[in-house]
Amino acid sequence: MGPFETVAKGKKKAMRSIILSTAARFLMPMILLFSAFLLLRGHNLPGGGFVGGLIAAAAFGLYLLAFDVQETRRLLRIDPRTLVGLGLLVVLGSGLTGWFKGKPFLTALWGRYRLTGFLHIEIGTPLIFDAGIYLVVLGSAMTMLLALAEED
Amino acid sequence: MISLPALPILIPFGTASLCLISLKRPRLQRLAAVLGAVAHLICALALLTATCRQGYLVLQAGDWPAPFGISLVADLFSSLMITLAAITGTAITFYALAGIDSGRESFGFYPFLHLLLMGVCGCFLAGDLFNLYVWFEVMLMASFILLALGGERGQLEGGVKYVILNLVASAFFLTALGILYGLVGTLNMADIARHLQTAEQSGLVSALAMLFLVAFGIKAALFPLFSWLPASYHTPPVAVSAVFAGLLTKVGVYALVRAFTLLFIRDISFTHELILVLAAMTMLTGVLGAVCQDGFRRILSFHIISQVGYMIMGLGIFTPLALAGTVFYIVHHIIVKTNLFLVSGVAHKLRSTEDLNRLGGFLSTAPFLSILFLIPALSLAGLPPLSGFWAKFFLIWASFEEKRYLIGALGLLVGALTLISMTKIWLKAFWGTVPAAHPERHAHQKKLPPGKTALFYLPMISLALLTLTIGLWPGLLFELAQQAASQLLDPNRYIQAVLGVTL
Amino acid sequence: MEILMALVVGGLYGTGVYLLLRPTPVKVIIGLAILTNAVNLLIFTAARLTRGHPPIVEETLGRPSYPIADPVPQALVLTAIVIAFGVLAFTLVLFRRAAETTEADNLDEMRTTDT
Amino acid sequence: MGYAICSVFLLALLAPGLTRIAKPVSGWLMAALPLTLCVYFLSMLDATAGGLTLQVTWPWLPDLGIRLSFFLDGLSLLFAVLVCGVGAVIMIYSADYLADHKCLGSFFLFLNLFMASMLGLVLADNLITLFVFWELTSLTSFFLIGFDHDRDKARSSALQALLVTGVGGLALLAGLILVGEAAGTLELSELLQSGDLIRQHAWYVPIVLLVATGAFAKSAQFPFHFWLPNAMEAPTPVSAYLHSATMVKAGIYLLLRLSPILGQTALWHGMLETVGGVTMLGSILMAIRQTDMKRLLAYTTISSLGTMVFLIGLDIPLSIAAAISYMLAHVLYKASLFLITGIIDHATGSRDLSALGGLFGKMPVIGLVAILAALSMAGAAPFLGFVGKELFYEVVLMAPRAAPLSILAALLTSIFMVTSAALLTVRPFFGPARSDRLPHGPVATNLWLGPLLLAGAGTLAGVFIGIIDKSLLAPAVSAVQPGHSVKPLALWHGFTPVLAFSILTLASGIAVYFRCDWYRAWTENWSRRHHYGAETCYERLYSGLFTIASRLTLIIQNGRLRNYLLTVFISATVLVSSTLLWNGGIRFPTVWTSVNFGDLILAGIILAAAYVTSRVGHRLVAIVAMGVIGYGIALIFAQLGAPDLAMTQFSIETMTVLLFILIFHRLPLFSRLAPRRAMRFDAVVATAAGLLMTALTLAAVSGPTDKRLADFFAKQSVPAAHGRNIVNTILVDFRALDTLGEIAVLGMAGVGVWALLKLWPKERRKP
Repeated sequence: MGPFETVAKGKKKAMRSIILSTAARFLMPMILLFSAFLLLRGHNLPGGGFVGGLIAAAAFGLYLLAFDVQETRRLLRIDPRTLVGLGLLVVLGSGLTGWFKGKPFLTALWGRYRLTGFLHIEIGTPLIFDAGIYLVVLGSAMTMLLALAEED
Repeated sequence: MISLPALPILIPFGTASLCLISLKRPRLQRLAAVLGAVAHLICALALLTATCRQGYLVLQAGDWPAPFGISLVADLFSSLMITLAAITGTAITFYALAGIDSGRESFGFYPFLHLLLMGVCGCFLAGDLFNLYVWFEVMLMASFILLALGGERGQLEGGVKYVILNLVASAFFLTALGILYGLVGTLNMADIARHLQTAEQSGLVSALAMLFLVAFGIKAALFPLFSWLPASYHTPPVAVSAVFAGLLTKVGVYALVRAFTLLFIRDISFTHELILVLAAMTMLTGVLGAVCQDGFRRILSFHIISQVGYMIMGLGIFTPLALAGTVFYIVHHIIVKTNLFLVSGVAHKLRSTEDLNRLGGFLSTAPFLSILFLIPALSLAGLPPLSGFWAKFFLIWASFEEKRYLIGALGLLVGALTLISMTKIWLKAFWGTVPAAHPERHAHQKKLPPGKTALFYLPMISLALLTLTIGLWPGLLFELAQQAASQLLDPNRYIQAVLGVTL
Repeated sequence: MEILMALVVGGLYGTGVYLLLRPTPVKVIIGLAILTNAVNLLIFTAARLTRGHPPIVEETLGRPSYPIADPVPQALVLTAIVIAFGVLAFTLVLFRRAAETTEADNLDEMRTTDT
Repeated sequence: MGYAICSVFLLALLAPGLTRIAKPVSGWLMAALPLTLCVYFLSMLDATAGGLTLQVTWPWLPDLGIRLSFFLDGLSLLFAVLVCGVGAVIMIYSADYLADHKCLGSFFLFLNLFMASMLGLVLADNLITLFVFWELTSLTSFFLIGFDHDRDKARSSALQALLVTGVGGLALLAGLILVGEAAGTLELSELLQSGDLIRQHAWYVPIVLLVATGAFAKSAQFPFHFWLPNAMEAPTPVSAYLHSATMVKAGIYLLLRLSPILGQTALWHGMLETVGGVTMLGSILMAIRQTDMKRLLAYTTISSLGTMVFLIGLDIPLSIAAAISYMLAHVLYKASLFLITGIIDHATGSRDLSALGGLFGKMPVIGLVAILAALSMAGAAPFLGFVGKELFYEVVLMAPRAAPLSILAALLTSIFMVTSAALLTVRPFFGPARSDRLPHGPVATNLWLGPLLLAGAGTLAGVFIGIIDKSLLAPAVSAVQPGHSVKPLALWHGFTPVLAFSILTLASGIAVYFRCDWYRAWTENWSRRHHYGAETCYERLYSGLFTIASRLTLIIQNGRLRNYLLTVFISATVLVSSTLLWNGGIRFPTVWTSVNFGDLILAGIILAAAYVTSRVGHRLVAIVAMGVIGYGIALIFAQLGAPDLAMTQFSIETMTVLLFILIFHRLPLFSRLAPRRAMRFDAVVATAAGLLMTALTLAAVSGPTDKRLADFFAKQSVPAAHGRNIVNTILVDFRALDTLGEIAVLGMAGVGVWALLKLWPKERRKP
């Protein structure tokens, strides 16, 4: 017996479902925010697109446990496989930007932008690259999870 | 163009991404796949002409200087291999338009095919050992999925063996790579080569060479490490096994050639002698395996093994002519083997069986297919004046020149055995009549799906014409192969091209 | 420490190999997972060990001031871990499908595609 | 000259189309080109008779000395004329002979391909060019023998011929490569001057053996002779053209061609004499046992080929002239007899000597032609065969070595040849007529024209031997033996011992003819008891090959994953460790990082968990133990300055364990334990592999280390890559290409899992 079967049976027991679904609704945005935070800080501190993407997938996984496949799909809005394709394209695009400066593939470009007063933000193609990784990891993990969940 | 060496990787990558996004729109997906394949071919040819002119094309990814970033290096050997990968890829893409069922199509056949091409081209271009590992894995992952896609029983059973043995090979590769990094502290292949020329622990280096030999040997299907190949290659749809047959083992061969011409050349009397022994065993066991098979694709699969033996033979002899022979052989083999698998696919489509004991009469029912079979089959067997004759001829000449009569004689003998198994197919499936025991299912020929006949035949005709061209005018390719060999035999030029330093 | 790590590498390698040779699918995959772990640890060890000192530059400095752990093997192992995970996940599902389709309860029964 | 060959190739490609358009005249259409070429070559007579050779060269693989080069001298001219002349006759004949066959077009295709290849072979200057055409003739012969591919016998005979001549061809190739290596050139015209160089070369013996093997296989010499009678499965015009007149002569041509280069040694003479002698005698003894006319002709062909080889081998200047004139006679009468056999077969439906009789009254012209040809075969005057046989005797009587044996063999061969000739004409044409084996109607002109022309040529050539000798034969001989002046040939030599031999031969041959049935019965009896020979050897070898191959493959490719893996692990371990030991062992590190108590505990836990996974009988426990190993390693990473790694390892390990738990219940239980012995063996292999890895790891850390990469990244991370986490800057910037590949793998894994779970084959779709 797999956990998804357990969940399926458990769904009939309303009690558990309510606790889990409430928790999921509440935790879900928090975890997603945390994953975004991990993505952004990865360049300077432990973290990065990969771990961020995994955590995001965990958030949707939790939602999947609490609700069902259809609900999760609806929440995700976009087909996870398309997400993989998009992520790969983002990665490719971030690598290609170097061409505009006549540099080889994957050459990083950085820009320094002033937000307000003293606050500066540094944005570079490696961050976009990392975001692409985030998308691919999320998409791939969700593809697997949804497929496995539908099987059971 | 500054990024030309990256394009053979990027174009399939982009194509695959686009196909993934349009999984649910089959027409769009097919269009992307075809355009991507053609673009890949064009840029591969551009790369080939560029390397012909300049010798080496080096791209430092991310603009980081050589031993620190990742280098993509295209020498003549690489660009030849990439051109072949692109040719195969294009042929298979067209063939797949007709030959792949809609189920596999909507479950990602095209993206995986193109990611496979990306991995293969990455392997050919990688100038960095770890990067080579990564491309190996890209190629493997794509091949795992393509092999299993569809979930037929045979596919899954063969897939299990294929996957496990190839992963073990990857583990060996990674092990050897880790130790090598510990030893020389660098990953760039040119840099490693430079360090290994003066490395202290020569015993350890030779042991590492053995570890690489095993790791790449599994992927190249050398004796006795080839078992995964005959277990799996005949199980997936023909479009898949054709691309496998043409390209995958050749990546292993490429890696072996690269490693044993660039990195491990200090103890040639040991390493290359061993390679020669392995080559002999590989040729012989492969062809004997082929002789006793009764399935169309099984025979062809075993032949891949014996042909890999020939390619490695050139590496073992290690003279300019021998290496030129190896390069020539690889080129010839990829074209011919892919084509033979495609022919077997049409045969299967016509009669729904691959068992030679149930096939027959193709000469009268499909005469054009018979010609398309004969050209690559006779070329594979090494009959003049087809491409396979020259390929074998160069190697045998090289072996006699080096007074290695035994391996040369074996090469000739294996050629004869190849002829036996090729004529076996011809005698049974083309000349013979359908055996009386199974007339009802296989005697009457099905029609190819309407409107798709051209898509089936176009790749086969093109590949057959290529074989003929190489056979009748071997000079041009031989010239290229010779230049490639002379580059391979001069690692210092490679090191200089990548690192920009002289030794 | 090196000898300890080398022993762990050897032990895991041996276990991985032993498990791969079992006829039961689950054990084979566990063996594969352990083998990849062993290899990762080997890369990490072979590139020399440094206790503490992660390869992160402090906020105020332009470059690390003390001897740091070699970041290269870390990056390599990280890549290898992720790749291995992807491959392992697929392998697991493949074995499951193979077991379901062939209804064989061990790998020795999956022999129809050979010879 | 090159264009001549090209034109025939072109005709071959056009042949199916032409045949379809103009079927009734297709034979004449096909014959036009060879006739023209024949005239063209004859027009070169004057040029070559003066010793001049014409050369044409195109570059092919100039780096290896391989050119598409041709030359024409007396010898190649003679062969070229024969190829084209007989070819034209065969074309005309075939169009009628195979008029009802639905594949006449492809028949002409292959026949023309053959003719082009054969022309290329005899005209080639470059040895590799020669070899290419050599193999092409074998190949076209394969397709022509198996032309009626519905019959099993035709297919297997075609294969046999291809394999025997093909394997011979490979030997030849090896020999030619050695020649090229030894002499530094592949051009025959240059090699002719460097005979001494090769004869003194260390490779001389292998060269001769290899080249001779190729020639013998092609020319059906003992012990390769058996393919030729089986090749009679081919349509009769093919047998006449390929398997008596031209292709089998390729070996003779090669031996003639190379005898100035390789000849004049004891090895050359001894081998050719022995093989030729055994073949000519052995096969003529086989010949008169046959009742099938084609098989009888085949065996006599082998015998004649043996005679030619024997003659080339004899160490006497005149012998080359003898061989060449014997060959010319043979081509003319044998092709004619084959074609007549075809006519009889067509008309009566049989070519069995014991079933035929009395045909002369029904087809007198054919009968007359047959008699002309047979007389030439028997060596009666004034036919060309007479000249050939006279020279044969003359040369044998001068033989320096083993003279009595040679004379005996020559005498017996010629006697039985007379008998065979008698069998071929008297049996079918005279004697009592068989009512069930009578011709259905008149024989078409196109059919009898060919044999008549050939037999007539044989007669005329005999009568006007002087002209033929001067224009055709002498230039050919002098091409082989430059500088030798050979005495002109003539029919009448006066009363010499040779004449006595000739008369004796004719008389005894006819005598033997009357005891033929007795001989046949006796040999039948004998061969039933003694059942071995070259063909049996071939068959044993052929089937033995399959047995060995399948046994070996069953051992190697046995379908058990465990065996495959064992092979891999054992070969890796043995290779690596033996190399390590062989090359001076390994060094151990001198500098150690400190160990603390926590590390020891951690290592202990990991190893214990590893042990548990290998021993435990419960799946869930094994999975948990695997997780423990992963987390333990994560902790090690955390300890040793790799937080990113630890974090990733931790999350990945969690994912892995989850995945296992999701899936393992669908996998079979730990149902079957391997036998104890196997487990012990596996444990030994595993331990060896583990120890090796420990040793390698220690060796890797033993030397000095180079931290250039780490230093560079540490320096550049903040200023150039704008990030303080060096590992992350490596992943997304310095080595971003790796990461690109990595996520491609990960993305594929996700989609792949989905595809694998969702896509089922049609017949097994999940409910």
